[in-house]
Amino acid sequence: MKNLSVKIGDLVFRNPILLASGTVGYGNEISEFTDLNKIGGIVTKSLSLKPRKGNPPPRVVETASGMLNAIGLANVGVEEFAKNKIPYLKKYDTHLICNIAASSVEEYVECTKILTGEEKISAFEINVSCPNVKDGGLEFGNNLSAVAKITESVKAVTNKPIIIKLSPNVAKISEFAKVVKDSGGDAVSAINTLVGTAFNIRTRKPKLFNVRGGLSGPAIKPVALAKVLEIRSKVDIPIIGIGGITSWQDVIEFMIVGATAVQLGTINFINPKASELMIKELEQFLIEENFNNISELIGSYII
Amino acid sequence: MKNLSVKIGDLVFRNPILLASGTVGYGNEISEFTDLNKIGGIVTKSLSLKPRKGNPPPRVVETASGMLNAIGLANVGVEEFAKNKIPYLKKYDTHLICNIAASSVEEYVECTKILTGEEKISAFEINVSCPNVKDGGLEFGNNLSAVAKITESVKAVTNKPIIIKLSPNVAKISEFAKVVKDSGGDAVSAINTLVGTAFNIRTRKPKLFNVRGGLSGPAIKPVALAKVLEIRSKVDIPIIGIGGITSWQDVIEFMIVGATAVQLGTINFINPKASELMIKELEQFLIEENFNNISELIGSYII
Amino acid sequence: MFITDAIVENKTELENQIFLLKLYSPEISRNIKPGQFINIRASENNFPLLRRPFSVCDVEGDYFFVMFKIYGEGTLYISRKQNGEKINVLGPLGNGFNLNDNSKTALLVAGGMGSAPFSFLTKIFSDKKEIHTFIGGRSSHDVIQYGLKNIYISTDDGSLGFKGNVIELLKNKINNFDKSELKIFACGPTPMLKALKEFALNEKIECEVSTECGMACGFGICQGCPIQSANDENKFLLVCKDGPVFNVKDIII
Amino acid sequence: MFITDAIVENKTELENQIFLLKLYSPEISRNIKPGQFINIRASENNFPLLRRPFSVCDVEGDYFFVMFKIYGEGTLYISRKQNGEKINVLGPLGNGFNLNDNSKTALLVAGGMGSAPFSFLTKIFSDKKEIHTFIGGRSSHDVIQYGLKNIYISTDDGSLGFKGNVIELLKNKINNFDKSELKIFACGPTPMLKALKEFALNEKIECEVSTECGMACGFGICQGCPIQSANDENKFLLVCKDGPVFNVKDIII
Ligand SMILES: Cc1cc2nc3c(=O)[nH]c(=O)nc-3n(C[C@H](O)[C@H](O)[C@H](O)COP(=O)(O)OP(=O)(O)OC[C@H]3O[C@@H](n4cnc5c(N)ncnc54)[C@H](O)[C@@H]3O)c2cc1C
Ligand SMILES: Cc1cc2nc3c(=O)[nH]c(=O)nc-3n(C[C@H](O)[C@H](O)[C@H](O)COP(=O)(O)OP(=O)(O)OC[C@H]3O[C@@H](n4cnc5c(N)ncnc54)[C@H](O)[C@@H]3O)c2cc1C
Ligand SMILES: Cc1cc2nc3c(=O)[nH]c(=O)nc-3n(C[C@H](O)[C@H](O)[C@H](O)COP(=O)(O)O)c2cc1C
Ligand SMILES: Cc1cc2nc3c(=O)[nH]c(=O)nc-3n(C[C@H](O)[C@H](O)[C@H](O)COP(=O)(O)O)c2cc1C
Ligand code: FES
Ligand code: FES
Repeated sequence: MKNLSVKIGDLVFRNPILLASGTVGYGNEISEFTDLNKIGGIVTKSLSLKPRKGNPPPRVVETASGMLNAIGLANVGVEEFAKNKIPYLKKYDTHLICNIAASSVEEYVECTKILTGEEKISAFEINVSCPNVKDGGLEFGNNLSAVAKITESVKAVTNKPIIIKLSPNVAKISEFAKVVKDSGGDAVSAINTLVGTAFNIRTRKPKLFNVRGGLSGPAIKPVALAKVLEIRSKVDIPIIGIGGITSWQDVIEFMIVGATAVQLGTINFINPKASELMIKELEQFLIEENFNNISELIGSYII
Repeated sequence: MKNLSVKIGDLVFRNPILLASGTVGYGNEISEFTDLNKIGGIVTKSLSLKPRKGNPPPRVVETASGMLNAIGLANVGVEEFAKNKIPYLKKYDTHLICNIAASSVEEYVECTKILTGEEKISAFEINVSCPNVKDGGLEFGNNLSAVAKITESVKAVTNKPIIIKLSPNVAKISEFAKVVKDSGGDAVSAINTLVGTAFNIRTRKPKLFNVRGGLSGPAIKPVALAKVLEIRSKVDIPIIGIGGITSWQDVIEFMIVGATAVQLGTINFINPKASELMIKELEQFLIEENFNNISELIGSYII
Repeated sequence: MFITDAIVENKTELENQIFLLKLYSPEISRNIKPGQFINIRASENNFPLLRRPFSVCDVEGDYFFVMFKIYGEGTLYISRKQNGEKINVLGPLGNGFNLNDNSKTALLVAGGMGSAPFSFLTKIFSDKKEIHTFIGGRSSHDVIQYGLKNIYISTDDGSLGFKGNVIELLKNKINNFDKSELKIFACGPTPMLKALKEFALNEKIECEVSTECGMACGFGICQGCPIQSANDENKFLLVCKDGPVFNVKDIII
Repeated sequence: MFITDAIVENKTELENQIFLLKLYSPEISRNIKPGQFINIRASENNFPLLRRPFSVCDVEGDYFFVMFKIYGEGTLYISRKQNGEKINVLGPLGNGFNLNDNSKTALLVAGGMGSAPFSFLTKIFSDKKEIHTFIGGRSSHDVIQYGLKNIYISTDDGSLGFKGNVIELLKNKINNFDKSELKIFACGPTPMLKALKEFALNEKIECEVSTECGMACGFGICQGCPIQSANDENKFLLVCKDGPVFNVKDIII
């Protein structure tokens, strides 16, 4: 039996496969396809203090091997989440990571405070990088001292691990990872979506109501791998790799460049069984390549 | 007859289609497929003061709807270029734009000085953004004052238009475009490649000798469009749009978000006739949509 | 919901660029209802990346039908599938038409490819209700009558039937029917649904419409397909999960 | 150089996952020489994005042949092409084998799919030279003898012919030939070419090798395919343009 488990701080994940924020809602629909008990964990859609309606349509558009989304952080808000979504998720023996988005440091803190008492929540992932909200999202993700402030402030109100989800739309992502580490953050997630757009050439209007959206899917995998590698080679902090993963091979590739765990995003829309299916194949790979623990792969690149 | 010509400063291009640096060498091979007399212009492979051998293989690898390259600026050097490449290009009635890469401000200046006397050269495109050279490339592209310095210094030694080719690997590309404008630059090209990587999961080695490379091709088009739109909406400077163009529709899309002209890169490898073939279709589009001049499309987005 | 490889049993080109696919899949065929849809993976690779949604057009035992028009890359690829090939489908998705109302007469109103879901609905309603079908198209080539009955046709160019749009045609004919016993079921482009909503509300005729929206997932996890609720200003409904069929009263078109 | 749609005339699976395609294209067939290659577009869309390079395996009038093994996505797609379908090809590319030397005997040395270019070379050399062909494979399934003659076989697992690698086999047999009249033509994986180079230089036998390298364009515009020149430390040659066939003396393998 090969050991697929990985650790981030004191959290032990049964395998490195998590489901990414915004691509599985609050878990109920995807659980019809994937047995959540079999995967490492699930990250919620970004939650804000108050429910958010999100952007008008069109919110999604396909691009070459990718898609743009401008959902606008549509979510039920932390209270409704605690009341009506957590009970369902409690049925599953999997790590629940709560992703939080906010437009001020205070709002991040308040959301965390409200939720930190929930036993089911294993960790918080702080989204400082959503490019779709005009009132803050991108600004925080691009500002080192804002990221430091958010990390510290949120750490101060919870004992649960804090994972900061970094924006790729910066020149040096490792500087942000360093700030997270120095501010007491437990891990970073990399990457969120790249800023992109698309226009209809006949109407000359944007294909997204919000004009700009976030690019995800296989198209961005090379960029995501480079960001993970950059962080890994410069900062000693656990990394959750995200971006364009569609196969077990991609999972391995992310781990090799330095990810301790990974999150699957866009692939869930195409094959909501993907996460569960990868697990067997990961084990097979360990057998073929003679590893006992998948964690041996983390940052095992040979340059 | 529809008018496909566009202007950047005093330069008139017969149509907005140029061929991008590093994807057509010095024009001789591609001229077997595309009549260079029919297109707007051709940008040379980045030239440095001395010839550069470039990186060992592997230099290229395919990714989802894209490719990574780490050529390492292999080029013949400015002198050999002037002596042996320009004479061939003189046969064509098309704009020759010389792309220059260097590892110091002085080297940029010297290259420009050496070439500025060549009548055939219509403009210089200054590559401050090649991510593949360790001794400077990326640093310049990420540093506002370096970009200012380079622009000014190069402008000082030539009367030809100076186009600065911007790196997309920055948080706010429009800040760089602004600096170019303020330093006397005539136009910007956007974008160069995104930093990316890929690893072989069996050997755990990078698929590129240089580890990191530049991502190009359709995968990056949404990012490139967003960068062009960002510049267009913040800075009043002509933009040459680049990134993932494979069809005439893509050309129109770039013009709508603000590009005055475009460059074709990766598509030349797949269909070296692409540039010439697009021209007829652009004209057809103008007829269908009732434009007389293609330049009416520039920045014509409706938001 | 199932993810399954359906097998192409037959492919017919009904009109230029409009295809009818007969697909073998007991899971889908035995569980899907009129107005529900399936999400098709057009290729095995990243191009096209996302699935493409299609209404179920008809069901015969273990077979279901999809009727579609070539629109872009995805539909082009699907149109090239040969008999015996597999097509990966996810479904049944969404909520179909309400099959349990007690109206006596159903008016089916379709614009263009909007006729796709009505063959199946016609079959299910046949022994319960009187059915009349209104189809509008730009020209005669857009009017697909497959599996429909008591058909009234309009075309924008007048090449077939009434010259004008299908809502105009419906207005012309509405007095032929006893309004108190009527219900309208509609599917088509947004401007048509908009005009229809106004008409139905004015005339106080019950009306369900099948809506469309760009989708990424098709089953409620991406939040990509919002439609404004008519009952709560602060709420978007999801076309894929709360729809695609809605009572016109519940949405703002 | 042409960019043209070649038409699939015939497809044969020679071994499991190894195919021979017969393609109609007068432009390519009438202009290509042994050792040259063509660059194939595996699909019309962005996936796979780049063309895939293949040696010309043989030519018959207006037809040329490509022999390939399924390796990844690109070769998989090409293997699915049906008779009558078009395949977009760009070529002829690169420099082939030197056909004008005056050696009396040609030893063709192939590793795995490296036998691909030798059917055509055999045909061209047949009336000029004596030909002997050495083929190595991991097992008998990797040994393709299509269009070759006077064949000596090695397999790593001993399932066919000599147990060992093809260079060992060549060394065993070399004394059967008059070295002064010999020339070696080789194609195969880099380690094989490396061993062969050493052998050929030691034995002072003229030797040309067909090399491989990841490519983006195939015709000299991307600089993606360097190979170290043996004559100038500061120079890379391009496999696609200066090669793929080189005299072993000119390159560092
Ligand atoms: C619930 C539902 C049921 C549908 N049923 C049918 C049907 O029975 N027959 C039929 O011909 N068409 C139907 N459509 C429309 C069909 O999904 C689109 O024509 C198809 O997705 C176009 O894909 P493409 O790749 O050919 O076009 P592309 O232009 O390449 O697609 C581009 C993108 O736009 C989206 N898109 C394009 N057109 C539409 C559209 N009209 N509605 C929603 N998204 C669109 C696609 O999802 C895709 O991501 C239905 C759509 C929905 C939402
Ligand atoms: C000059 C030349 C002639 C060739 N002739 C033949 C032939 O006659 N028969 C044959 O079976 N194969 C031949 N090959 C190898 C063939 O090009 C590869 O097997 C093919 O490109 C693999 O593509 P794929 O999409 O199936 O694999 P993928 O793994 O999807 O390809 C990945 C990438 O790696 C590159 N690549 C993978 N393998 C090779 C390789 N061995 N050499 C160069 N690039 C590679 C491809 O260009 C592609 O970009 C030749 C290669 C070259 C350079
Ligand atoms: C439709 C959609 C919605 C998303 N919503 C969120 C979100 O609410 N919060 C967040 O942190 N990331 C969000 N993301 C980003 C993903 O979590 C992930 O970082 C990104 O999609 C890259 O991974 P992928 O390429 O595997 O999709 C969203 C992505 C998509 C496609
Ligand atoms: C193989 C290759 C080599 C390149 N070399 C250069 C270069 O020397 N100088 C430069 O400014 N850009 C270079 N580029 C970047 C292109 O000019 C262009 O900016 C980029 O490829 C994006 O366009 P595309 O997606 O159309 O390829 C190179 C790109 C490729 C693919
Ligand atoms: S399409 Fe994803 S939620 Fe409706
Ligand atoms: S493959 Fe492009 S130069 Fe050789």
